[in-house]
This record gives sequence, structure tokens and C-alpha cells, in this order.
Amino acid sequence: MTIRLNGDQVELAAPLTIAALLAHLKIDPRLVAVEHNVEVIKRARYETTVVNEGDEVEIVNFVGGG
Amino acid sequence: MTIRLNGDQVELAAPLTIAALLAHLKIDPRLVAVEHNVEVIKRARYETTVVNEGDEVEIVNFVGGG
Amino acid sequence: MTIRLNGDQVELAAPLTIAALLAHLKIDPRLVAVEHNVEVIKRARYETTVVNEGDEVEIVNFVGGG
Amino acid sequence: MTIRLNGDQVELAAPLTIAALLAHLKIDPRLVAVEHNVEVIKRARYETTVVNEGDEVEIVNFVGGG
Amino acid sequence: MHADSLVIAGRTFASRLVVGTGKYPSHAVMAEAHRASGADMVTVAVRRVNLSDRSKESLLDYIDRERIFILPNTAGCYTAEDAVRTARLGREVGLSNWVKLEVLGDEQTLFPDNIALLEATRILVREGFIVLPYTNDDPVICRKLEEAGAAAVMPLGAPIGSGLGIQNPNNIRIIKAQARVPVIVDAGVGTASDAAIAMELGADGVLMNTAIALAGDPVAMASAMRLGVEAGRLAYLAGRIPMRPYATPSSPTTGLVTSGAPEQAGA
Amino acid sequence: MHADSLVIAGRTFASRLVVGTGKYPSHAVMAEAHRASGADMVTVAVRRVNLSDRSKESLLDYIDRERIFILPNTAGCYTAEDAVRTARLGREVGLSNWVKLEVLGDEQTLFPDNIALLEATRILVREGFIVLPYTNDDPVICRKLEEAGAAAVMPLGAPIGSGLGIQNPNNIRIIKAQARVPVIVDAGVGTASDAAIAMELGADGVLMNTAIALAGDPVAMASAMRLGVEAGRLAYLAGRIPMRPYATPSSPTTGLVTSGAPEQAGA
Amino acid sequence: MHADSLVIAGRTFASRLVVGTGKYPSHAVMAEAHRASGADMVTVAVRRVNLSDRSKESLLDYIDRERIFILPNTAGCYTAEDAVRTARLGREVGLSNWVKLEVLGDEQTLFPDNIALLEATRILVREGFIVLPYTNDDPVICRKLEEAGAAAVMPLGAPIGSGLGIQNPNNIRIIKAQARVPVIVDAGVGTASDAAIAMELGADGVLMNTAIALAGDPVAMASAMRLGVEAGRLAYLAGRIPMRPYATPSSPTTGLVTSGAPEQAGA
Amino acid sequence: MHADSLVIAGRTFASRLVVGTGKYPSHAVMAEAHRASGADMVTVAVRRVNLSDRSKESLLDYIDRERIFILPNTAGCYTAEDAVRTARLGREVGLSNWVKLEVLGDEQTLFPDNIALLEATRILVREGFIVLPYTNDDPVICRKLEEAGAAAVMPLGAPIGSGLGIQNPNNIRIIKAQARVPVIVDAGVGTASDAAIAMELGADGVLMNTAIALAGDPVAMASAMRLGVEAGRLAYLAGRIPMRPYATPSSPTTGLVTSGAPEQAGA
Repeated sequence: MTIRLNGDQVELAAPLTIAALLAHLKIDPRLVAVEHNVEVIKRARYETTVVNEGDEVEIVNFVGGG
Repeated sequence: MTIRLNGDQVELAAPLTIAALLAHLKIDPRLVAVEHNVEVIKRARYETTVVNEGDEVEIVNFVGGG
Repeated sequence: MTIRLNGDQVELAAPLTIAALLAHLKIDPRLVAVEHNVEVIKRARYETTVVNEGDEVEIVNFVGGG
Repeated sequence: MTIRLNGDQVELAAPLTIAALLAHLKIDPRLVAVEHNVEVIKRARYETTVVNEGDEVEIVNFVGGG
Repeated sequence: MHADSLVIAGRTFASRLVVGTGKYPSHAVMAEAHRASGADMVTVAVRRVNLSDRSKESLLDYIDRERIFILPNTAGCYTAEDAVRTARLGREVGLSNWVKLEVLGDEQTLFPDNIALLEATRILVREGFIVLPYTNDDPVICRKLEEAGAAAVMPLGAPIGSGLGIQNPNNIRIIKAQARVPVIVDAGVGTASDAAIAMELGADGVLMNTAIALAGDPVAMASAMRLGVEAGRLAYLAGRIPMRPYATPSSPTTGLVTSGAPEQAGA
Repeated sequence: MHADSLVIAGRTFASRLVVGTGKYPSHAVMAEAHRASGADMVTVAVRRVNLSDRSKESLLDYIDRERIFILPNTAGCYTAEDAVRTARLGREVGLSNWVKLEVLGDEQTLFPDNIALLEATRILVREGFIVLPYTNDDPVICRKLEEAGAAAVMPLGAPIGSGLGIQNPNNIRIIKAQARVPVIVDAGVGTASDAAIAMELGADGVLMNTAIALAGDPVAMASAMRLGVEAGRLAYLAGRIPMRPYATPSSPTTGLVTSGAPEQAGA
Repeated sequence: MHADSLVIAGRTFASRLVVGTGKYPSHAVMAEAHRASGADMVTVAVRRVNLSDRSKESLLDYIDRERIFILPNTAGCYTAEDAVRTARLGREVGLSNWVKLEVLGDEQTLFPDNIALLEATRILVREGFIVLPYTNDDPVICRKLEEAGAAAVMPLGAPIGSGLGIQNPNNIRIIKAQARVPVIVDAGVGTASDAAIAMELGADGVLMNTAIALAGDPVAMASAMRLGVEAGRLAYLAGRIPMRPYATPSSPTTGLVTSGAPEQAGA
Repeated sequence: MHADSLVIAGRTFASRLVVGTGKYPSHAVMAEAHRASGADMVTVAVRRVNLSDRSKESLLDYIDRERIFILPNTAGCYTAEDAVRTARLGREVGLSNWVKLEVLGDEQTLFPDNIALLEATRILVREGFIVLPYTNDDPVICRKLEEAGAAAVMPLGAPIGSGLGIQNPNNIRIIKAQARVPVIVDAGVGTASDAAIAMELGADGVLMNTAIALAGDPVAMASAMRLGVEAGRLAYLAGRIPMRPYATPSSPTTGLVTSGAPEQAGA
């Protein structure tokens, strides 16, 4: 299946939770925030929120800024 | 009858047109603008617009400003 | 005898040394400088420099300034 | 003979007056001033002042300045 | 010079100086100052006719309407609604559809409420007005006003009547660089050099009232302002020299009749 | 206006702007700029005649001597002796005994050596010269020059040719307040508003060269400077409004046709 | 001094200097500059995780979160919607509900779009955010932001990264005089004296990034800014002397040992 | 930081701030302000002992001579002769051969008479004094003083006690660029940012009296001045960012989570 991840098309084997997606990407969930179809997902819901074909996911973190 | 003219209560004998009101007040209609119940009245309608009991009339002109 | 001391006429009994003058005036010699007839007198010479009739003496110290 | 004219060595046939020198150089005397051995020469003296071997002559005019 | 006229909404003005009609010692002095200023546009306020004392001469008797275009303002209005209402009345008196649009946001500074100003601009443009909004020196709001149909933008140089001069020259320069409508610096000028500075920054015109009306000699100051605006405009068009921290000589550094000191070469 | 002429050493000048003759793109442009400036006094430098190339036109052919008074300078001189020598030569060429006296003390800034300047002033005054010394913006040296017989004092606004404008307005104001001879701001002006500012500070005149000669369009800038000087002078005479940190309205705060919000009262 | 802490929305900060985390030569230099600055609040941006290169160290590893409070910004957002969305994401990363709210209106100046800013402020305040909006130096919009619930107002001193210093000191002073929430001057500071000036105008704090991060020596400049902010704050509290156009002596004018010249009396 | 001491005539000072001893509310406040300022050099005036009232405490009792070096001045002297005489007396009291040399030329401005100052400098240098002359902001006179043997040059920022701040920053910068002895800005500072500006221009130190002594809270202002001098010095050494007329963003312009508007690319 294909999702849109941080603006790019990405292929994934099958639907998976946000938690699984982060683990797959080797991203520490404590340092990022995740949007699923333009809705911010609280950390408590990472295990229960499922990413499906065609979904949009944004994973952001803090970078240097002023 | 009583109207509100430029913010003050004014007694008039009877309903009258804007044109008549201006004549009564000795005001040259070419130098002023008139609002009747918060609606600007074109000069062409001075003869046909009647001021009745309780109406609000504003008569303004140009004064020095920046 | 009369001397001019800090711009004023001052009466003294008799000629005396700078050291004696300072003692007379109860001035600590370590905090002032002395001019005798427009010549600065080093401290070492206070005992030997004599003030005579008509001499001009200036005694100065440090005051607040910028 | 050699003179120093405006800082440069210049050869001339023989001693000559300032007036003759200016004529030789095709310089209108009304637009310049002349120094002869560091002395300003008034125009009235151009005919009588003679430039000799080794003399220093400066001929100046007005140029653009601020 | 003829080609350098100020054009706003298709109307050509010979002068880039716009002056007010308030606070003069007398109507007569005002009229003379108007002549001295060379201005062919003046601002007026819209106020209730004084019904208790009709003896006062009319302001309009002292404005040479052959030569001078009258620009009604909405001074003193603190809401879009009031400003729109005042503009409509002004249009009816003045027989023109131009308005200097003021919607104030603060009594101490008389700074505009730019949000209400934008709203009023949109309404009045829709009603066919030629809108010249008084705004602050913010390039973003100036662009919004332009997009809303303002015929010019009129950023302030300093608080009205303060005489402080152009407080933020960089902003005026930026506003001008971005604008596609004329930029008139409105408010804050105190003396002739302030007017010149506004024009040197690229402004298309300057609007002022207090600096002339309350000057020691309003007529002389009106002349000074006319000259200041023209001086600044010409200097802007001429192109000024760059600034340098050190000197460069104006006279030649060679050909001196001097004792030949080495420093002359470099002078 | 006639009464407001500049008088130096008994000679009356119609214009308060004095301009230079150096660094113009051409003699023809210079002549046109002189006309545009309105100046009736111009400075020139004294230099050796170019003997190797006599083809060059004379500067004087491009100066309307009927209208314009010529003021020779001693630019480039770094000692009193050289300046005196140059002044004497200039007098002999120019048939007048006036001199703009420069004795420089530094090549980078072209700032004056005020000690040598004072010495040269004394010598030249004794020899009957009308001395206009270029000095720095120091009220004390200006007074010494005046006491030495200078016919005017010419404090700098900024380094020659720098275009930085009046760097220390307070000093120019103080110099004017103390001086009993005319004060001409000489050097540093970059654009028309700088000239206006100098005059608003009370200066009796402004002298400039580079700001006009090296402007993009020297003739237009010469006009701008003329207007700037006149604007500043008139504003000074008219008396400007005081500066205030907050606003004061230009239009009446009563008589508005509005919804009666309380803030109108205070506007 | 303890009593002079900066308090925003009930949270106390020991330092009145807020610094950024962008544009440093390295994370290590940034960390050292943070220490030198004394700041206990720093801004960060919210951006997509770089999925193609996971090797980069995390910014957060270089911020001492024990001591330093993290303020996410919405830099780069040009609509209220984008800014709100970014603020929500920042809250989720940062575990705090504070946001430095930027809604930009222009790419050249990075000046705010105050209308969208006000809208975003209202939305975020309703959602429980502590909103610190970056705005321009307009007292009217600052008051509107305050009324919308902003915890502080952050007027700009000059364009972001320009280093021009406080362009309009009078406006900052007015904003402070009117505000009932803290005023943080955000953007435009170039050097330590600029920071001091901001504080002397009465600002409650200063926020900067480029002036430190791109200084020749960011750590030394961070120290300089800390000192500059403290100097300006103390001077503001101490109460400066008034300005006078002339001198007043610091030393006594009597008691001199001198030849008795009359001028001593007046000195 | 230890390496950044101020060295004058071989003597090392930990602080670059030199303060006065005049005009304080009390000797006790002065002593506390001295501590707060961190200064290790203070100026004093030389005056006749008050013979009619010996009860006054000595100034010296309130100066920590272990830590603070005393610099006698010649304030109030209007001739070289008087200044030399006063300097000699000061040396005799103070047991040091240093002198802050003032030779004034004008009572209103207290500006120096630079010609007499130079003469007095020459005499005192010949007599073995370490001479620190107070002069005006003229690079030429500063170089002459240096050549005459001055151990430092002390150009004024503005009239003594005026609090106007550095009136001509360009001149201070030029003086520093040319000087081979320390440059101490003496007089004119009004608040902490002025001191920072002086140091950012490259000055080696700042001398002040009135700005501290007559501040609302002299002790707090002394701290502010200490911080201001340190801030300016550090900023000067760190190297400030260049000024730009437009903005440059502090946060990345890519990686935003937004609706993909085209303007983000340029932000």
C-alpha cells in the first residue's frame, strides 16, 4: 500500500499503527509529533491509530529556529 | 412635532421636506450634506423627502481638518 | 603679619614654616598640597620653607570631580 | 640656461622677462598667477622681472575644486 | 518637470504636497498658506453644521476651488461603520467620490486600526469611492489596502501632529518598493527637511497639516514645505552620491605649488 | 525675501548655497549645474598650469563671472605656509582677496589642522585677505577664528565627499548661537535634506561640491540643493512646531456624525 | 534583583533574554552560547523529520532542558491555518502549550500579517495555548492581541535578521506604556547596545537569534547580549539623567587655584 | 577575559570604566556606586582646602585606595598655565604623576581649548607626567596629542553632563582606527546603551561622572554602566552581524507541514 509521508509517496507492506510506523522508521516517539490526515495524534493513541492506504502522515520534530 | 437634529431635540410645527427644513434653517443646500434616519439623501431628493415626528436628521458641512 | 592664604588675607603672629602653618590650621599634611608664592612645595620641604609677610600660600586637597 | 618651471627642469635660450616667458609658453597672462623664486609677481611687474639661470618659476591657474 | 506630476486614480496633481485646513490662526492665513504651499489638493473634515451660530464664514469660501481639489477625511472615526457613514456624507457635500480614510485605533497616538481600515476600504471601494487610507508604516497592511482597491496608500511618518519626522525611514522605503499605487507619507512631518526626507525615500507625496498650520509663520512654513517636497523629489530623481565613512577630495591632489611634502600625493 | 541675503565681509550674495567646480562630468555640465543651483559664489582650486597640454579649455570660460563670484581655495595644503602661499597665488589670478582657507591635518578624513589653520588665518587677515576658513565643528576653534578676523566660519558637517550629512547637529547649532560672523556648513552634505537640515540648524549657508558633481544627474541635484537650502532657511525663519511624543488631532474632535462612542471626546 | 524576574503567564524566568536555536555554526557552539547568554527560554522551529538521513543529532540533545524552557515557534507560516496547525504539532512534541506565534505577511521583510495573526491568536488561546505573538511595532495591534488573550506581545525592532537595531524607539515606548502584558522586543537587534536600548525603552525582554548565531564569535556575543540586556534593564530601573543641549560641570566651579580669570565663576 | 585589560602607560586596569567623584548625593552613595561600577580608576578635582569649615569629611576617606587608582583632573582651568599649575598641585597631593588634563575653551559647552591643551600636554609630559587629555572628537588633534606624548586620548562624546550620548560615532571610530594609545570616551554618556555604543565603536574605555552621580539611583546606574561597558566591549570583540535592509529568516524555510503555498520557498 502507498501512503503520503512527510510529503513523499512511501510504499508499505500493509496497514500499521503509528507506533509500528515509528518503530519501522527507527524514530523515538518521545521527540516527535505525528499528524494523521491533518489531525494531531496524541502519543496515547499511537498504538490504536492505524495508517491505511492513501493516508497522509506527517512526522515532525524540533529544529533550530528563531 | 419633535425631531432629533444634529444630536439635539428640535421642535418643528409640522412635517416638512428636507428642502424646507434647510430653508427654515437658512442653510445653503449646496454646502451641506443631509442624513435622514442614517441614510444619506441626495440633493435631488430634498424636495421629496419628508421629515416626520421622531426622525433623526444630520446636516453636515466641511470644516478645517487634516 | 599678613599673608594671602587661599585667596584671603590672613593675620599671623610671625613668620612660620609650612609645617607649622598646617599644624596651626589643623590640616593633615598627607592629604593636601601646598603652593608657596606659586611654587609647589614638596612635603620634604615643609619644615624648612618659611612663610613671611606678604607671601601667598595655597593649600589644596582633592574634592569630588569628574 | 636651465630654470625650474612648475617643478620641472626646462631649458631656455637666455634670461627673459616673465612677460616673455608667458608669451613663449602661449599663456594668457590674465588667467594665471606667477611666482618667481617663491615670491608672487604682480602683473604690473611681468615686464620688468627677469628669469635667470637656476630660478624657480611657478605658473598657476584656477582648476575645478571644492 | 511637467512629466513628474502626481497621478492618483487617473487624476493629475501638479504638486506632490497635500495640506490640511485645520488649526490655522484664521481662514485668511490658511488661504495664504495654501497659495504658498502650491498644493492643489487639501483635506477637510466632515462635521455637523453649527446650528446655534450661523454667523461663521464657510471654510469653502477660503478655498480656491478652481485650483484646489477637496479631499474629505473621516478623521475622528473609530469604527469602519462610522468612517463609511462619514465618507458617504462627505461625498454628498463635496460632489466628488474621493475620501481620505481614517479609522483610528487609539486616542493617544491616533494610530489607525488597520483591520477596521481594511474593512472600510473594501466597502467604500465597492461603493465607487476613490479611497486614500491613512495607515501605519507596515508594508503588509499597505499591500492589503492596495489589493482591496485603495487608490494610494498613506503610511504615517510619526504620530499626527507630533512633528517627530519620519520615524522609520526603512519601512517607508520598503513600502514604496512594493507598492503599485502612489505612496503618500501622511502625518508626522515637523519641518521642511522631514518633507524632503520623505520624498528622498521615494514617496510620491507628503500630506501634512499641523506642521504648517501651527508653525510660527504658517505662510512661510508652507513655502518651506513646498520647497522641501520639491527638493526631496528632485534629489530622489537625480540620484544621490553614496555614503562613505572617510573623505574623498573635491580638488585635484596634484599640481600643487607647495614644498613638496609626501602627503600631498595621497590627499 | 530680498532682505534675507547672505552678507559676508560686506558683500551681499543672493544665494545661501556655495558650490564647487571639481569632479563634474564636463565643464558644460558644471556650467548648467551652476545655473540650476542659483549659487553666486563658487570655489576653485589653484594649481600649476598644465604646460605639456595647453589644449584644455579654461575652467573660467565656463563660469559666468558676471553673476558668479569666484572663491579660490587652498585645498590640498597641509601647512600654514603652503596655504598662505597658495592663497597669495589665488589672489593674483583671481583679482579678489577672498580665500576659502583649507589647512588639512589628515589625508583619510581631510579634517583641518586647526592650529595651522588659525595661524594661516592670522597671516592672511594681516595681509588684507577676506578669509573663510574650513574648520571642524568645534565652537571653540570657530570663536578663535572669528577673533583672528575670519569673515565667516565654515565648520564641516562630515568628511569632504563622504555624503554622510550633518554628523553633529548640536555642534552646528551651538556654533551658530555663539558666532558673530556667518556660519557656512562646508562638506559632508549628501542630499537635499542634508542641506535643509544645515539651514534649519541656523547655518547662514552651505558649501558643497561632491554631492552635486557626482550625483547621477548633477544638474537636477543642483536644483534640489538650491530648493533644499531655501526650504531649510524658510523653515528656520518660520519657526517649526515643537516635537511631541504623542499625537494631537488636526481635525475637530467634536461635531462628528457617529454612533456616539465615548472615545470621540478624547480624540 | 531576584524580584526583577520576567513573569509571563505565571511562569517566572530569571533572564530577560530569549534566544533562538537557528543558524549556529554547530550544535556545540549553540549550547555554549546558550550557557553564555544566561537565557532560560529558547525558541525552536517545528519541521518534518528528515527521513532520508536519520544520522543527524537531535537539537534537543544540545538544550539543557533542566534549565531551559523550550518555546516552539510557527516560523515560516503565512496563514492562520498553517500557524495553528504548526502550533498544535509543536505542542505535541514539546509537552508544553506555549507558542511563539508567527504568521508572516511578506517574504522580503518577514513582517507579520497582523490580521491573520490576531485570528490565529484567538483560535490558539481558545485551545488553551499560551500565545506569544510576533507582531509589528503598532500599539493598536498590540492591544488587540492583548485583548485576544496573548500572554505577551512581541513587537519587532527591525526586520528579522537585519541587525538594524530598534528602528522606531518611540513606538516601543508607547507599546510598553499601554500594555498590561509583558512586551518582548523580537527581531532586529544587531549588537549589545541595541539590546540595551530595547530595555531602556521599558521592554520586559528581548528575543534574538541571528545577532548571536551569526556573530563572529557567537559565544562572546551571547555574553555581550546578556550583559546588554541587564545593563539596559538596570539603567531603566535606575532612572537616567535628562538630556541637555549644553554642558554642566562635574567638578566644583569654585576653589580653583588659578589666576582668577572671571570665567571661572560661570564654568 | 583577563587578557582584555586596559593598559595605560604600562599600568593595567581591570575595568574599562572610569568614573568621577562629583555630584553624588553623599560620599556614602558614591562609595557604593564606585563598588557597583567595578571601576579601578576614579577622577578627582583639586581645590582649595575649605579653611572656614574643617568639619567636612575628606573625599579620600570614601575611596578604597587599595583597589582604586586616583586620577586628579584640572577641571575648571581655562589656560595652559592654570592647568599646569593645578596638575602640579594634584601630583603633590596624590603621590602619583597622572593627570586628566582639561583646558577648557568655553563655559557653555565646556569644550576643550585644544591649542592650549596641546601646549599644556607638552609641558607636563616634559615634567614626567602621565597625561590623559580631555579633547574633542577630532582625529587630528588626537594625533597631535599622541605625538606630544599623551598616554591616552580622551575625546568627548557630547558636552560634559549633557547625557546626549555619542554625537558623532564616525569620529570616535576614526580616532580609534588612527590612535596608537588608548582611546577613552570622556563625557556625554547618559545611559548604559551609550556606554555600550562607545565600546562597540572600538573605544578602549569610557569615563563618566554625571550619568551615574545624578541618576535616580546612582548605585544601580553604576552597575548598569559596568554592564554596558562590558557588553559593548564583548560585542566589539565578538564581531557583530552586518546590517541588511531586509529580513533573513532564522528558522529553516523547508520542511514545513503546511498546505504547500508557493511563498514558503522564498521565506
